[in-house]
Amino acid sequence: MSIQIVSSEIDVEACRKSAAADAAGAVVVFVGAVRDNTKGREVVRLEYEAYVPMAIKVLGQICERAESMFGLLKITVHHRIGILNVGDTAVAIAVSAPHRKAAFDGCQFIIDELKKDVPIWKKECFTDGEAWLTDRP
Amino acid sequence: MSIQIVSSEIDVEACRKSAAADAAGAVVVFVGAVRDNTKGREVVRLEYEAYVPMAIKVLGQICERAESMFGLLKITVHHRIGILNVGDTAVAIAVSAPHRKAAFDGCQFIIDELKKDVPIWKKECFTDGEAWLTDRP
Amino acid sequence: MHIQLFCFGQVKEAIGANLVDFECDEGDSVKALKMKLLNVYGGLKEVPDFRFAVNQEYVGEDYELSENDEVAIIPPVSGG
Amino acid sequence: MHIQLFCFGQVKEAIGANLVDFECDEGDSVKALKMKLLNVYGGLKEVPDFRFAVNQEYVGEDYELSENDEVAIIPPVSGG
Repeated sequence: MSIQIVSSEIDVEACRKSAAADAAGAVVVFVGAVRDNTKGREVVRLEYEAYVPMAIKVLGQICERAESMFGLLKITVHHRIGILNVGDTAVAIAVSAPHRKAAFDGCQFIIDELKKDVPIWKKECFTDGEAWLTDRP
Repeated sequence: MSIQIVSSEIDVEACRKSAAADAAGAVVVFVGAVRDNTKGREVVRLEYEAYVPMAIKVLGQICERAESMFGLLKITVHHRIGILNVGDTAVAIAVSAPHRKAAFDGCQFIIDELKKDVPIWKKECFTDGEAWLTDRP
Repeated sequence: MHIQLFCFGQVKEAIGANLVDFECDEGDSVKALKMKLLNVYGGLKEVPDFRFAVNQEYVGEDYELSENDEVAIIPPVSGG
Repeated sequence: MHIQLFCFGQVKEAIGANLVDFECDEGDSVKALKMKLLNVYGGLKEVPDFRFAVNQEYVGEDYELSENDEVAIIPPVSGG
Protein backbone atom coordinates (compact mmCIF):
# COMPACT_ATOMS: atom_id res chain seq x y z
CA MET A 1 0.00 0.00 0.00
CA SER A 2 1.45 3.37 -1.01
CA ILE A 3 -0.23 6.53 0.25
CA GLN A 4 1.27 9.95 -0.38
CA ILE A 5 0.30 13.61 -0.20
CA VAL A 6 2.66 15.43 -2.56
CA SER A 7 3.20 19.00 -3.61
CA SER A 8 4.67 18.25 -7.03
CA GLU A 9 3.26 16.61 -10.15
CA ILE A 10 1.76 13.12 -9.76
CA ASP A 11 3.30 10.38 -11.91
CA VAL A 12 0.16 8.44 -12.84
CA GLU A 13 2.06 5.80 -14.79
CA ALA A 14 4.26 5.06 -11.76
CA CYS A 15 1.11 4.73 -9.63
CA ARG A 16 -0.38 2.25 -12.09
CA LYS A 17 2.82 0.21 -12.27
CA SER A 18 3.15 0.10 -8.50
CA ALA A 19 -0.31 -1.51 -8.32
CA ALA A 20 0.51 -4.33 -10.78
CA ALA A 21 0.76 -7.89 -9.47
CA ASP A 22 1.20 -11.29 -11.11
CA ALA A 23 -2.08 -12.52 -9.61
CA ALA A 24 -3.93 -9.42 -10.89
CA GLY A 25 -6.21 -9.82 -13.88
CA ALA A 26 -7.40 -6.24 -13.51
CA VAL A 27 -5.90 -2.87 -12.65
CA VAL A 28 -8.22 0.13 -12.40
CA VAL A 29 -6.83 3.65 -12.25
CA PHE A 30 -8.84 6.71 -11.32
CA VAL A 31 -7.41 10.13 -12.15
CA GLY A 32 -9.10 13.21 -10.73
CA ALA A 33 -8.12 16.22 -12.82
CA VAL A 34 -8.77 19.95 -12.65
CA ARG A 35 -11.74 20.74 -14.90
CA ASP A 36 -11.89 23.97 -16.90
CA ASN A 37 -15.27 24.85 -15.38
CA THR A 38 -17.56 24.26 -12.41
CA LYS A 39 -21.24 24.49 -13.33
CA GLY A 40 -20.32 26.73 -16.22
CA ARG A 41 -18.06 29.11 -14.26
CA GLU A 42 -14.60 29.24 -15.82
CA VAL A 43 -11.88 27.85 -13.53
CA VAL A 44 -8.45 29.51 -13.54
CA ARG A 45 -6.76 27.33 -10.93
CA LEU A 46 -7.40 25.35 -7.77
CA GLU A 47 -5.66 25.62 -4.42
CA TYR A 48 -5.56 22.42 -2.38
CA GLU A 49 -4.59 22.18 1.25
CA ALA A 50 -4.54 19.20 3.57
CA TYR A 51 -4.19 18.29 7.22
CA VAL A 52 -1.39 16.04 6.05
CA PRO A 53 -0.78 13.57 8.89
CA MET A 54 -4.51 13.02 9.42
CA ALA A 55 -5.16 12.79 5.67
CA ILE A 56 -2.57 10.01 5.40
CA LYS A 57 -4.00 8.25 8.45
CA VAL A 58 -7.63 8.40 7.20
CA LEU A 59 -6.59 7.35 3.69
CA GLY A 60 -4.78 4.38 5.19
CA GLN A 61 -7.93 3.35 7.06
CA ILE A 62 -10.02 3.68 3.89
CA CYS A 63 -7.55 1.60 1.89
CA GLU A 64 -7.45 -1.12 4.54
CA ARG A 65 -11.24 -1.33 4.45
CA ALA A 66 -11.19 -1.46 0.64
CA GLU A 67 -8.55 -4.18 0.70
CA SER A 68 -10.58 -6.45 2.93
CA MET A 69 -14.02 -5.60 1.48
CA PHE A 70 -13.01 -6.18 -2.15
CA GLY A 71 -9.98 -8.47 -1.88
CA LEU A 72 -7.66 -5.96 -3.52
CA LEU A 73 -4.07 -7.03 -4.12
CA LYS A 74 -2.31 -3.65 -4.21
CA ILE A 75 -3.39 -0.05 -3.69
CA THR A 76 -1.64 3.23 -4.49
CA VAL A 77 -3.13 6.64 -3.68
CA HIS A 78 -1.27 9.88 -4.41
CA HIS A 79 -2.98 13.23 -3.76
CA ARG A 80 -1.45 16.53 -4.72
CA ILE A 81 -1.76 19.78 -2.78
CA GLY A 82 -0.79 23.37 -3.58
CA ILE A 83 -1.74 25.33 -6.68
CA LEU A 84 -3.06 23.29 -9.62
CA ASN A 85 -3.99 24.42 -13.11
CA VAL A 86 -6.58 23.11 -15.56
CA GLY A 87 -5.67 19.59 -16.67
CA ASP A 88 -3.39 18.89 -13.69
CA THR A 89 -3.84 15.62 -11.83
CA ALA A 90 -5.16 16.22 -8.31
CA VAL A 91 -5.40 12.57 -7.31
CA ALA A 92 -4.46 9.19 -8.75
CA ILE A 93 -5.80 5.94 -7.30
CA ALA A 94 -4.58 2.62 -8.71
CA VAL A 95 -5.82 -0.74 -7.45
CA SER A 96 -5.39 -4.32 -8.60
CA ALA A 97 -7.51 -7.41 -8.05
CA PRO A 98 -7.77 -10.90 -9.51
CA HIS A 99 -10.98 -9.91 -11.34
CA ARG A 100 -12.33 -6.67 -12.75
CA LYS A 101 -15.46 -6.14 -10.67
CA ALA A 102 -13.49 -6.00 -7.42
CA ALA A 103 -11.00 -3.58 -8.97
CA PHE A 104 -13.72 -1.21 -10.21
CA ASP A 105 -15.72 -1.37 -6.98
CA GLY A 106 -12.64 -1.01 -4.78
CA CYS A 107 -11.27 1.98 -6.71
CA GLN A 108 -14.65 3.73 -6.67
CA PHE A 109 -15.05 3.03 -2.95
CA ILE A 110 -11.70 4.68 -2.21
CA ILE A 111 -12.44 7.89 -4.13
CA ASP A 112 -16.00 8.07 -2.72
CA GLU A 113 -14.71 7.73 0.86
CA LEU A 114 -11.81 10.10 0.18
CA LYS A 115 -14.31 12.78 -0.84
CA LYS A 116 -16.36 12.21 2.31
CA ASP A 117 -13.76 11.98 5.05
CA VAL A 118 -10.18 12.80 4.09
CA PRO A 119 -9.18 16.25 5.41
CA ILE A 120 -8.24 17.87 2.11
CA TRP A 121 -9.82 21.08 0.85
CA LYS A 122 -9.87 22.89 -2.45
CA LYS A 123 -10.50 26.53 -3.13
CA GLU A 124 -11.71 27.19 -6.65
CA CYS A 125 -10.34 30.33 -8.27
CA PHE A 126 -12.59 31.56 -11.06
CA THR A 127 -12.11 34.38 -13.53
CA ASP A 128 -14.60 36.26 -11.32
CA GLY A 129 -13.80 35.32 -7.73
CA GLU A 130 -12.93 32.36 -5.53
CA ALA A 131 -14.68 29.93 -3.19
CA TRP A 132 -13.93 26.99 -0.94
CA LEU A 133 -15.78 24.03 -2.31
CA THR A 134 -18.37 22.95 0.22
CA ASP A 135 -21.06 21.03 -1.60
CA ARG A 136 -20.32 17.35 -1.88
CA PRO A 137 -20.11 16.20 -5.50
CA MET B 1 -12.49 7.79 -30.18
CA SER B 2 -9.45 5.55 -30.71
CA ILE B 3 -9.98 1.81 -31.20
CA GLN B 4 -7.12 -0.48 -32.08
CA ILE B 5 -6.33 -4.19 -32.21
CA VAL B 6 -2.55 -4.43 -31.99
CA SER B 7 -0.01 -7.23 -32.00
CA SER B 8 2.68 -5.40 -30.03
CA GLU B 9 2.83 -4.08 -26.48
CA ILE B 10 0.08 -1.68 -25.40
CA ASP B 11 1.22 1.75 -24.18
CA VAL B 12 -1.22 2.27 -21.30
CA GLU B 13 0.10 5.75 -20.48
CA ALA B 14 -0.49 6.87 -24.07
CA CYS B 15 -4.05 5.49 -23.87
CA ARG B 16 -4.67 7.44 -20.67
CA LYS B 17 -3.26 10.65 -22.10
CA SER B 18 -5.31 10.32 -25.28
CA ALA B 19 -8.48 10.25 -23.13
CA ALA B 20 -7.67 13.47 -21.23
CA ALA B 21 -9.79 16.57 -21.89
CA ASP B 22 -10.00 20.04 -20.34
CA ALA B 23 -13.64 19.49 -19.41
CA ALA B 24 -12.84 16.14 -17.77
CA GLY B 25 -12.82 15.95 -14.00
CA ALA B 26 -12.31 12.19 -14.13
CA VAL B 27 -10.35 9.71 -16.20
CA VAL B 28 -10.79 6.00 -15.48
CA VAL B 29 -8.42 3.44 -16.95
CA PHE B 30 -9.03 -0.28 -16.97
CA VAL B 31 -6.09 -2.59 -17.65
CA GLY B 32 -6.76 -6.27 -18.25
CA ALA B 33 -3.57 -8.22 -17.62
CA VAL B 34 -2.51 -11.85 -17.93
CA ARG B 35 -2.86 -13.50 -14.51
CA ASP B 36 -0.43 -16.14 -13.34
CA ASN B 37 -3.27 -18.60 -12.68
CA THR B 38 -6.84 -19.50 -13.61
CA LYS B 39 -8.71 -21.16 -10.78
CA GLY B 40 -5.42 -22.31 -9.32
CA ARG B 41 -4.00 -23.76 -12.56
CA GLU B 42 -0.65 -22.14 -13.37
CA VAL B 43 -0.73 -20.09 -16.57
CA VAL B 44 2.35 -20.08 -18.81
CA ARG B 45 1.05 -17.81 -21.56
CA LEU B 46 -2.10 -16.81 -23.42
CA GLU B 47 -2.75 -16.80 -27.15
CA TYR B 48 -5.26 -14.22 -28.34
CA GLU B 49 -6.84 -14.13 -31.76
CA ALA B 50 -9.46 -11.81 -33.20
CA TYR B 51 -11.72 -11.41 -36.17
CA VAL B 52 -10.09 -8.03 -36.56
CA PRO B 53 -12.42 -5.98 -38.80
CA MET B 54 -15.51 -7.16 -36.94
CA ALA B 55 -13.86 -6.67 -33.55
CA ILE B 56 -13.12 -3.04 -34.44
CA LYS B 57 -16.66 -2.55 -35.75
CA VAL B 58 -18.35 -4.05 -32.67
CA LEU B 59 -16.02 -2.15 -30.31
CA GLY B 60 -16.94 1.05 -32.15
CA GLN B 61 -20.64 0.33 -31.62
CA ILE B 62 -20.07 -0.39 -27.92
CA CYS B 63 -18.08 2.83 -27.47
CA GLU B 64 -20.75 4.88 -29.24
CA ARG B 65 -23.38 3.47 -26.90
CA ALA B 66 -21.17 4.18 -23.88
CA GLU B 67 -20.56 7.72 -25.08
CA SER B 68 -24.24 8.55 -25.32
CA MET B 69 -25.38 6.52 -22.28
CA PHE B 70 -22.80 8.03 -19.89
CA GLY B 71 -21.87 11.32 -21.54
CA LEU B 72 -18.24 10.32 -21.96
CA LEU B 73 -15.89 12.92 -23.44
CA LYS B 74 -13.18 10.67 -24.91
CA ILE B 75 -12.67 6.92 -25.23
CA THR B 76 -9.60 4.87 -26.11
CA VAL B 77 -9.62 1.08 -26.38
CA HIS B 78 -6.53 -0.90 -27.37
CA HIS B 79 -6.65 -4.71 -27.39
CA ARG B 80 -3.61 -6.85 -28.02
CA ILE B 81 -3.57 -10.18 -29.88
CA GLY B 82 -0.87 -12.85 -30.34
CA ILE B 83 1.13 -14.52 -27.61
CA LEU B 84 1.07 -12.83 -24.18
CA ASN B 85 2.97 -13.69 -21.03
CA VAL B 86 2.07 -13.29 -17.37
CA GLY B 87 1.83 -9.57 -16.50
CA ASP B 88 1.34 -8.44 -20.10
CA THR B 89 -1.47 -6.00 -20.83
CA ALA B 90 -4.19 -7.63 -22.94
CA VAL B 91 -6.50 -4.64 -23.06
CA ALA B 92 -6.47 -1.01 -21.95
CA ILE B 93 -9.63 1.10 -21.83
CA ALA B 94 -9.39 4.79 -20.94
CA VAL B 95 -12.42 7.06 -20.71
CA SER B 96 -12.99 10.61 -19.50
CA ALA B 97 -16.10 12.37 -18.23
CA PRO B 98 -16.93 15.59 -16.40
CA HIS B 99 -17.63 13.59 -13.21
CA ARG B 100 -16.34 10.33 -11.79
CA LYS B 101 -19.47 8.20 -11.68
CA ALA B 102 -19.97 8.44 -15.44
CA ALA B 103 -16.31 7.60 -16.03
CA PHE B 104 -16.43 4.49 -13.80
CA ASP B 105 -19.76 3.30 -15.19
CA GLY B 106 -18.79 3.97 -18.79
CA CYS B 107 -15.44 2.20 -18.49
CA GLN B 108 -17.03 -0.82 -16.80
CA PHE B 109 -19.79 -0.94 -19.43
CA ILE B 110 -17.23 -1.09 -22.23
CA ILE B 111 -15.21 -3.97 -20.73
CA ASP B 112 -18.41 -5.87 -19.82
CA GLU B 113 -19.77 -5.55 -23.35
CA LEU B 114 -16.36 -6.32 -24.87
CA LYS B 115 -16.33 -9.63 -23.00
CA LYS B 116 -19.82 -10.49 -24.22
CA ASP B 117 -19.75 -9.57 -27.88
CA VAL B 118 -16.38 -8.61 -29.35
CA PRO B 119 -14.98 -11.46 -31.49
CA ILE B 120 -11.70 -12.00 -29.66
CA TRP B 121 -10.65 -15.34 -28.20
CA LYS B 122 -7.97 -16.47 -25.82
CA LYS B 123 -6.43 -19.87 -25.45
CA GLU B 124 -4.91 -20.46 -22.04
CA CYS B 125 -1.67 -22.42 -22.03
CA PHE B 126 -1.03 -24.07 -18.67
CA THR B 127 1.95 -26.00 -17.42
CA ASP B 128 -0.23 -29.09 -17.98
CA GLY B 129 -2.21 -28.42 -21.17
CA GLU B 130 -4.18 -25.76 -22.99
CA ALA B 131 -7.79 -24.70 -23.46
CA TRP B 132 -9.89 -22.10 -25.24
CA LEU B 133 -11.62 -20.07 -22.63
CA THR B 134 -15.35 -20.60 -22.96
CA ASP B 135 -16.95 -19.75 -19.66
CA ARG B 136 -17.81 -16.11 -19.33
CA PRO B 137 -15.97 -14.49 -16.41
CA MET C 1 -24.19 -20.55 -54.09
CA HIS C 2 -20.76 -19.68 -52.84
CA ILE C 3 -19.97 -18.18 -49.41
CA GLN C 4 -16.75 -17.42 -47.54
CA LEU C 5 -16.62 -18.94 -44.08
CA PHE C 6 -14.29 -17.47 -41.40
CA CYS C 7 -13.44 -19.75 -38.48
CA PHE C 8 -11.87 -18.86 -35.15
CA GLY C 9 -10.79 -20.49 -31.90
CA GLN C 10 -12.45 -23.83 -31.25
CA VAL C 11 -14.36 -23.60 -34.52
CA LYS C 12 -11.13 -23.24 -36.45
CA GLU C 13 -9.76 -26.34 -34.75
CA ALA C 14 -13.00 -28.29 -35.38
CA ILE C 15 -13.06 -27.36 -39.07
CA GLY C 16 -9.30 -27.48 -39.57
CA ALA C 17 -8.95 -24.13 -41.35
CA ASN C 18 -9.58 -20.49 -40.65
CA LEU C 19 -11.12 -19.73 -44.05
CA VAL C 20 -13.13 -22.13 -46.20
CA ASP C 21 -15.19 -21.69 -49.35
CA PHE C 22 -18.53 -23.36 -48.78
CA GLU C 23 -21.33 -24.20 -51.20
CA CYS C 24 -24.93 -23.81 -50.10
CA ASP C 25 -28.24 -23.26 -51.82
CA GLU C 26 -29.71 -19.97 -53.01
CA GLY C 27 -31.89 -18.55 -50.24
CA ASP C 28 -30.45 -20.77 -47.50
CA SER C 29 -30.99 -19.36 -44.01
CA VAL C 30 -28.22 -19.30 -41.42
CA LYS C 31 -30.09 -22.16 -39.76
CA ALA C 32 -29.88 -24.24 -42.96
CA LEU C 33 -26.18 -23.44 -43.23
CA LYS C 34 -25.67 -24.52 -39.64
CA MET C 35 -27.29 -27.92 -40.30
CA LYS C 36 -25.11 -28.44 -43.36
CA LEU C 37 -21.98 -27.49 -41.49
CA LEU C 38 -22.79 -29.85 -38.61
CA ASN C 39 -23.20 -32.65 -41.16
CA VAL C 40 -19.88 -31.95 -42.86
CA TYR C 41 -17.85 -31.02 -39.73
CA GLY C 42 -18.93 -33.32 -36.89
CA GLY C 43 -16.38 -31.67 -34.57
CA LEU C 44 -18.55 -28.53 -34.49
CA LYS C 45 -20.95 -30.38 -32.20
CA GLU C 46 -18.33 -30.03 -29.45
CA VAL C 47 -18.34 -26.23 -29.63
CA PRO C 48 -20.79 -24.68 -27.17
CA ASP C 49 -23.26 -22.06 -28.42
CA PHE C 50 -21.59 -20.64 -31.49
CA ARG C 51 -23.15 -17.61 -33.17
CA PHE C 52 -23.00 -16.42 -36.78
CA ALA C 53 -21.97 -13.08 -38.19
CA VAL C 54 -22.61 -12.02 -41.78
CA ASN C 55 -20.55 -9.20 -43.23
CA GLN C 56 -19.26 -8.50 -39.71
CA GLU C 57 -22.64 -8.16 -37.98
CA TYR C 58 -24.23 -10.74 -35.72
CA VAL C 59 -27.32 -12.29 -37.36
CA GLY C 60 -30.14 -14.52 -36.17
CA GLU C 61 -30.80 -18.01 -37.55
CA ASP C 62 -33.51 -16.71 -39.90
CA TYR C 63 -31.07 -14.48 -41.78
CA GLU C 64 -31.12 -15.34 -45.51
CA LEU C 65 -27.70 -15.71 -47.09
CA SER C 66 -26.60 -14.17 -50.39
CA GLU C 67 -23.87 -15.03 -52.89
CA ASN C 68 -20.41 -13.98 -51.67
CA ASP C 69 -21.53 -13.19 -48.13
CA GLU C 70 -18.68 -13.12 -45.63
CA VAL C 71 -19.91 -15.50 -42.94
CA ALA C 72 -18.11 -16.03 -39.64
CA ILE C 73 -18.76 -18.70 -37.06
CA ILE C 74 -18.27 -17.09 -33.67
CA PRO C 75 -17.59 -19.45 -30.77
CA PRO C 76 -18.00 -18.00 -27.25
CA VAL C 77 -15.79 -14.93 -27.12
CA SER C 78 -13.20 -14.41 -24.39
CA GLY C 79 -11.46 -11.10 -25.03
CA GLY C 80 -10.26 -8.75 -22.34
CA MET D 1 -6.11 23.69 30.19
CA HIS D 2 -4.15 24.21 27.04
CA ILE D 3 -4.95 22.73 23.60
CA GLN D 4 -3.53 23.17 20.13
CA LEU D 5 -6.12 24.07 17.53
CA PHE D 6 -5.47 23.38 13.83
CA CYS D 7 -7.58 25.33 11.35
CA PHE D 8 -8.08 24.73 7.62
CA GLY D 9 -9.93 26.18 4.66
CA GLN D 10 -12.90 28.32 5.61
CA VAL D 11 -12.19 27.79 9.30
CA LYS D 12 -8.68 29.15 8.89
CA GLU D 13 -10.09 32.24 7.19
CA ALA D 14 -12.77 32.66 9.89
CA ILE D 15 -10.24 32.36 12.71
CA GLY D 16 -7.42 34.16 10.94
CA ALA D 17 -4.69 31.60 11.67
CA ASN D 18 -3.97 27.98 10.92
CA LEU D 19 -2.70 27.14 14.40
CA VAL D 20 -3.86 28.72 17.67
CA ASP D 21 -3.23 27.91 21.31
CA PHE D 22 -6.58 27.86 23.07
CA GLU D 23 -7.44 27.76 26.75
CA CYS D 24 -10.38 25.70 27.92
CA ASP D 25 -11.40 24.02 31.15
CA GLU D 26 -10.29 20.63 32.46
CA GLY D 27 -12.82 18.04 31.31
CA ASP D 28 -14.39 20.25 28.63
CA SER D 29 -16.19 18.25 25.96
CA VAL D 30 -15.80 19.02 22.27
CA LYS D 31 -19.29 20.49 22.48
CA ALA D 32 -18.16 22.91 25.21
CA LEU D 33 -15.12 23.85 23.13
CA LYS D 34 -17.34 24.48 20.14
CA MET D 35 -19.53 26.91 22.13
CA LYS D 36 -16.45 28.77 23.37
CA LEU D 37 -15.00 29.00 19.89
CA LEU D 38 -18.26 30.32 18.44
CA ASN D 39 -18.25 33.02 21.14
CA VAL D 40 -14.68 34.07 20.42
CA TYR D 41 -14.73 33.67 16.63
CA GLY D 42 -18.11 34.80 15.33
CA GLY D 43 -17.01 34.10 11.75
CA LEU D 44 -17.20 30.37 12.48
CA LYS D 45 -21.00 30.63 12.34
CA GLU D 46 -20.67 31.04 8.57
CA VAL D 47 -18.92 27.70 8.16
CA PRO D 48 -21.39 24.89 7.39
CA ASP D 49 -21.23 21.68 9.44
CA PHE D 50 -17.66 21.59 10.67
CA ARG D 51 -16.44 18.46 12.48
CA PHE D 52 -13.71 17.99 15.08
CA ALA D 53 -10.73 15.66 15.10
CA VAL D 54 -8.61 14.98 18.15
CA ASN D 55 -5.14 13.58 17.69
CA GLN D 56 -6.02 12.99 14.01
CA GLU D 57 -9.20 10.98 14.56
CA TYR D 58 -12.75 12.26 14.10
CA VAL D 59 -14.56 12.54 17.45
CA GLY D 60 -18.16 13.15 18.49
CA GLU D 61 -19.28 16.18 20.52
CA ASP D 62 -19.21 14.19 23.78
CA TYR D 63 -15.47 13.55 23.50
CA GLU D 64 -13.70 14.83 26.62
CA LEU D 65 -10.58 16.85 25.92
CA SER D 66 -7.22 16.45 27.68
CA GLU D 67 -4.25 18.76 28.20
CA ASN D 68 -2.13 19.14 25.04
CA ASP D 69 -4.65 17.44 22.76
CA GLU D 70 -4.13 18.23 19.09
CA VAL D 71 -7.57 19.42 18.05
CA ALA D 72 -8.50 20.19 14.44
CA ILE D 73 -11.61 21.91 13.17
CA ILE D 74 -12.58 20.17 9.93
CA PRO D 75 -14.83 22.14 7.57
CA PRO D 76 -16.56 20.14 4.80
CA VAL D 77 -13.80 18.34 2.93
CA SER D 78 -13.40 18.59 -0.85
CA GLY D 79 -10.41 16.50 -1.86
CA GLY D 80 -10.14 14.51 -5.04
